[in-house]
Amino acid sequence: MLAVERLEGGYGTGRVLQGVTFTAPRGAVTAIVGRNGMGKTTTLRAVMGMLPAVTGAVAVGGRAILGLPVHEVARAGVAYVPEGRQIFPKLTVAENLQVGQRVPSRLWPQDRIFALMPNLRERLGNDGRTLSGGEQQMLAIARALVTDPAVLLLDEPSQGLAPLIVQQLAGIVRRLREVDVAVVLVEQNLGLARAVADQMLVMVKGEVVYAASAERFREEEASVRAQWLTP
Amino acid sequence: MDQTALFVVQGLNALALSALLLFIALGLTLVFGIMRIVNFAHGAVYMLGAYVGATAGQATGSFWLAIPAAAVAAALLGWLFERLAFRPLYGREGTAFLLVTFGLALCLTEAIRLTWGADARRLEPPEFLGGVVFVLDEPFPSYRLFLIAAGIVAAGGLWLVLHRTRLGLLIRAVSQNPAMAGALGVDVRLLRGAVFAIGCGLAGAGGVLAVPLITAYVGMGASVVIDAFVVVMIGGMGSFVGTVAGSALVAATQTFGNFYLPEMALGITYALMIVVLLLRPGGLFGEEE
Amino acid sequence: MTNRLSRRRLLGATAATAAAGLLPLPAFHGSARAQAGTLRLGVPTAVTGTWAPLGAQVVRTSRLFAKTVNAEGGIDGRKVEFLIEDTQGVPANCLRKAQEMVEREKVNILLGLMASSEALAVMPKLAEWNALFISSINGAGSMTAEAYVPNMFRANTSGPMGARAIALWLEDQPATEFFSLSLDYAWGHSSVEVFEKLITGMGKKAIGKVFAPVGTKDYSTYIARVRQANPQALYVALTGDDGTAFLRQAAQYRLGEKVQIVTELVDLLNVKPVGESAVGLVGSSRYTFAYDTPANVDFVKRFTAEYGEVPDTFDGEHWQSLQLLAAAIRKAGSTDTKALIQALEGMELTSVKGPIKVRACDHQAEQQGFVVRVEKRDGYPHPIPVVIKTYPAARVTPECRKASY
Amino acid sequence: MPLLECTGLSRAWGAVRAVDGVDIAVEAGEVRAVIGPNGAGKTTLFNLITGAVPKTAGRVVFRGEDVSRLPPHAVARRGIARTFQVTALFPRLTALENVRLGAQAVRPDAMRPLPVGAAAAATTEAARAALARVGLAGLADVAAGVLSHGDQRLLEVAMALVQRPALLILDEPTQGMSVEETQHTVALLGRVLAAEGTAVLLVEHDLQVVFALARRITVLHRGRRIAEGTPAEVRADAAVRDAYLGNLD
Amino acid sequence: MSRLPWLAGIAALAAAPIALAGFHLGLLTEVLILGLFAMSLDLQLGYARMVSFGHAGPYGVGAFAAALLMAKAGWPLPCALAGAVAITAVVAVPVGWLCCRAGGVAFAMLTLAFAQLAYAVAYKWQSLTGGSDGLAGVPRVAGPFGLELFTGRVGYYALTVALVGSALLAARAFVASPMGRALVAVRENEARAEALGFDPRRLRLAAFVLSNALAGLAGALYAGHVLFVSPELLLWTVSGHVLVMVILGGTGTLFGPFLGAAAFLMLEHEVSALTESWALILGFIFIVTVIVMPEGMWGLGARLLRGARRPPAVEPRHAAP
Repeated sequence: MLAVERLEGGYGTGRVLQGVTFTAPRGAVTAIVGRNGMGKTTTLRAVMGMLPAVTGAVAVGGRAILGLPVHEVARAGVAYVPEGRQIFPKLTVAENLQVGQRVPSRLWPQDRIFALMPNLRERLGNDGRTLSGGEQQMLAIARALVTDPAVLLLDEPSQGLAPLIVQQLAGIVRRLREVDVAVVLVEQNLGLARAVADQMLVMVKGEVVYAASAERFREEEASVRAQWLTP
Repeated sequence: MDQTALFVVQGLNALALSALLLFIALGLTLVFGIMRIVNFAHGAVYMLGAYVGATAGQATGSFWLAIPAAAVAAALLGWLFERLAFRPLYGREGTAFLLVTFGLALCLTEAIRLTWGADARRLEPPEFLGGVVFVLDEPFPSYRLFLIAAGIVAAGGLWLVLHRTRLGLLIRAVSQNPAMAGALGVDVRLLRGAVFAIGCGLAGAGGVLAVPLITAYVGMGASVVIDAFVVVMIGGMGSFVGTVAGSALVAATQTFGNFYLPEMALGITYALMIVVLLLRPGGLFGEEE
Repeated sequence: MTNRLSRRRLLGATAATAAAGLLPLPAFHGSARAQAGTLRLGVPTAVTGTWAPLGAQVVRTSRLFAKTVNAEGGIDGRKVEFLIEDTQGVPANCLRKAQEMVEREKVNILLGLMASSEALAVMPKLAEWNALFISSINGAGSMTAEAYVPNMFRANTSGPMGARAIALWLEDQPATEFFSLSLDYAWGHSSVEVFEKLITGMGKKAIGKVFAPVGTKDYSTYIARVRQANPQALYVALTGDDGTAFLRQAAQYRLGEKVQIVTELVDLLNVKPVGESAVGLVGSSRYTFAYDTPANVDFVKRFTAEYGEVPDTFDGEHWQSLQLLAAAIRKAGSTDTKALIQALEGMELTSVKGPIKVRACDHQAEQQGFVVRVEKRDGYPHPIPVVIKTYPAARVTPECRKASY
Repeated sequence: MPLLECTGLSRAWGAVRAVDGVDIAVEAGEVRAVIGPNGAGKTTLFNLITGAVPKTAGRVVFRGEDVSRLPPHAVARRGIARTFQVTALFPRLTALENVRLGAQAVRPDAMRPLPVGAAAAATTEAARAALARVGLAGLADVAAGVLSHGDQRLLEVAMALVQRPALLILDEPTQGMSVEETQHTVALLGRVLAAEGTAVLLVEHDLQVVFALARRITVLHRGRRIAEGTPAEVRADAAVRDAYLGNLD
Repeated sequence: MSRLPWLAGIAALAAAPIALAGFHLGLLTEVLILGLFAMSLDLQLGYARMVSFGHAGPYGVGAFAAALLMAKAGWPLPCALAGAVAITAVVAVPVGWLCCRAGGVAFAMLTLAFAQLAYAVAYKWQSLTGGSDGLAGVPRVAGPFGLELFTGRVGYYALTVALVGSALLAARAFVASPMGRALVAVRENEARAEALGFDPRRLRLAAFVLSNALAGLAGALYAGHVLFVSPELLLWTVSGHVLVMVILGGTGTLFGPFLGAAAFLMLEHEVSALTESWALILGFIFIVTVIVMPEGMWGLGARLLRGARRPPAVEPRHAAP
């Protein structure tokens, strides 16, 4: 479980985060939605330890991780699928998968990965840069999964993908719940978020202004959208 | 000496020279690829390897012990320096590293002179490498053949490390995207230290291998590091294949150039680099900046 | 000395934290208060850099000289103190250091300059400084020819003189076709020029030459060129680490089996790291500890007692220049520059290299020429040069103000 | 003759066709929006027009002159100013200096190696005026890098406006702005554009902004132009709904 | 800004010939010349991020040009200096045009290569340059206009102060000019500057040529100061040293390089007078300086003087919103 409390900070002197607080339970997908520039990506980067000066508290399964260097956050069980995928372009698919994998994966042995993302098996020997956008996104998720994370941070996975691929993606994200991982999904594509989330958070100007179960969100969606998601 | 024999012998000469260059240039390019640092102190580390190797060889009477002794000493120094002087500088501009490695080069050169004195040190290769083999009736030193072999082993070994080991995988990952590698649990700072140590170790090994040819002397590192820079630039910074090709090209240019155009000896390497960089600013195998 | 002390204080903070007694200060230099009457000699030389091994010889011989004469009560009752500073072999540095010694430290005698280019940079300034420079190392022929200045004396054997000695020796040898390999440096060029001229004058042939840049590490391509030219003998004018590298590599290519190698300069500095394979090498010698003169035997004894090894070329050459200076001071009864010049001109002396005579016309010290062969001798850990031929000064010294013959 | 006429603009990165044979024309004084889902090739299209990215194929004619092969600085000096999707400023220089550089760049003495007296004053004056127009007059001496995100976006607009361009290319001008900031920006742009008659090529995700400013809209999807027309026509277009509007919902 | 430091500086330089005798005045002259040399590099390094490994090139070309014009052509000193600057600038145009095609390390290596080629030419062209021995005994030709004034030590010092001062003012004017501002814009954000309408390559070439011309002036002054030139002036070690001076003093400040040059020369000269192992101390000082003085000596000095805290660090905004 990921617990984030009163996260404040940003880049340089700007404070993008104004006290972000939320928890993301295991075996569930927590979606953070909100318009551009509201601090969604910054929140993920702060959790990951990629922002220099951040105050507040972040805990994974009760262990405080804020202030740890990035690699130790990763080893504490947080996996990150960044915006733009950030595939290693000149490593093969197989090698991309091996970077984060220290020991053979317990929860995500290769067969299980390939069952989820069959395309990757065929492209194991290809360089990352030759993959299509959708394949790169799958690889980025697979690369995070093989680290056996307790928390999986997904940043805008649908960006630039065709609707069909986004649907596939939704299927994959839903199945991640099976392995007891806390998924945090940052999305602008409300359709995707709504389709996979168990919990919905809305961020506005560096704060979480709304948090509810997916069911409740569906009931209140019209007012939520009117209030926070449309200009 | 007939033309064929001359050509073959000169070809072998070029290969032996390129093997020596390779040891220094591989370390430089490896360090540049992952740290984006131009290391001015690389020549001094090469010299350290030569002195440590010569001393270890004389003390133990074994050439084969001299090589690892030199490589380990150089690698240790590199590791230490990365921790003490580079760590506070990560995130700063490249010029900071220029000054700090320049400072190291000064310190190291003088420390070597203080420790070993100004006189040259020698180290003899083992008996069976001390003789000659006949290539088309021309005597050719066995030791130079050994150098060629050593160059192949070093380049091949490094290639295997880079492409067949986990360490190599991480090195390649960090050189392509350090932030992402860190997010996947790779300790980037530790890896940088390791890479710097490996680069220095290679230079140290190169230093001791040069001793039977030129002895170990203060100043041996000064010009060789410029040649190695040229190799790395011609090949493309950070490119393994480019460095191998670059060292062969530079060695061939020097060997054949100094033969046919000895008056050009001072400038021919630079002329080669200018031509290559104007045609391909990123080097032969590098990516455009 | 207040100057010196105040600037030491200035640097105290940085220097002390960094060095804190770890680093040896050069002897005598800056040694607190000099007694009135102490004779201070300026030695701007290359302690570090390419020429460091030669600079080390200048430094140790200077120290030995000071120790020796001061133990005997000094020169004319004046203690000797050396002001040794590092020029790195760079002419601009040398000029600055020399100028500082003259103008700030009130030194009027300079010795031990390393590279010919350093000497040539300093020489035009000597008159303005009213200073005297006695060369002990610089071999460039031009110093006593085109670039001659009255305030410079050359105590050492010049490059052309070395070339002359080896050429004379070769006159009696069977080889008739020669190739030259030399350092691409003024000294190398003038040596080869003189050598080729002498050889062709003897009816022998110079069939080619090549100059290698200073700092060449791989001589294989030059060795291939020599093989290609296929001469009977190879004349080599390389020095320092370049000479060592060439001799080692030539031995590895067994070049000596087909070509007789003769060299302009035989130094222990090269012979030691080359080792056994240097045996048989013939060349001229500016100085070797093996000279059998009483002055040399005494010098070698003192030197060995002090440093545990025999003196090398520039130990002897530098010692000779210091002997010359001491004699001149005694003769002049003063250290005034004008008086010393007068005393030195035409002065005769028996030094470690035998009889020498400083001629007035171009200030070159006429001295014998030696040809040595490197041999293995008991009692030495390395091969040593043995004198095989000595030529009288008249045969090896060029005409006045001439760099050639 | 349109102010800007692009025909067959294409750019491929390897096998990926980021922009694929796009035609687009802008009339003088027209505000034209380009919309499309992420990755549709909108920013690449702008980069092709301004010369920042070399074209694989296609032609750009501006005021009757073929500018297809010109480098970005030459295109800019011919009267096309732009803002960037990701804020691009001179972060260590003051806001005023940022705008001054914009004003200076289009002057004949833009790269004069000697100080200029009167011209410098004129440049500063123009810069101050431009800052005032976007409401940043009070922040003139603050380093651009420490301005708030919204102010940085406005500063970019000021840098472009001060150049008095014939065509202004705005790449997501309200990206990341708060509601108030967005409203402010839209009002400001509407005012300024009306006053100056500058033609605009606008990329924006916020469709309300698009509909507020643009009379005509071009829709890109996967590098191709799939629709073009008035807001109403575009809203009604089935292909557009599929590719973009529908997806958002 | 207060005029006081300026006046104090000018007064100190004017008083120097009275207070300092002989050698020290010469040393001060050398410091000023090296300061000019370092400042010229700062013009391209500090204001355009053009890291040159070959700045010895224009320095040596200027030195040889001045020496040859005086020694072989018999030009008067001021004319020889002007001629040397002109020659350096003319040489810099094609060289700069080629070097500025590349950026980053490739630019650095190209400048190195051209400087080394110049070294090779100076070394091999013995009849003109004296080869490895260099040209000694270069005269300071007074010329027909009664310029004997400058040939003495104090006169030459005065000439150096005047020329170095003018060069500094010219450099400051350049930095403040539209071109200088545009150059800074290119340094800060090249794509943005280009989109505004600035031509980065032309700007860089201009900075290169101006920087080289001033380096040529420094070289020419140096030749006139020591009256000796040799190919060593063109060697890569000189390029390395001047780079160190600029970084040590503080890049992008114009004044910093003077401090850096003074510190470098004094340290090397003075520490080497104290101990043979001066390089150990010097190297150690460099390492420590980089770590504790990120803005160089000038930056540290300015901060201490103002008693102000460091200005807030501004990082370029991250790509992610």
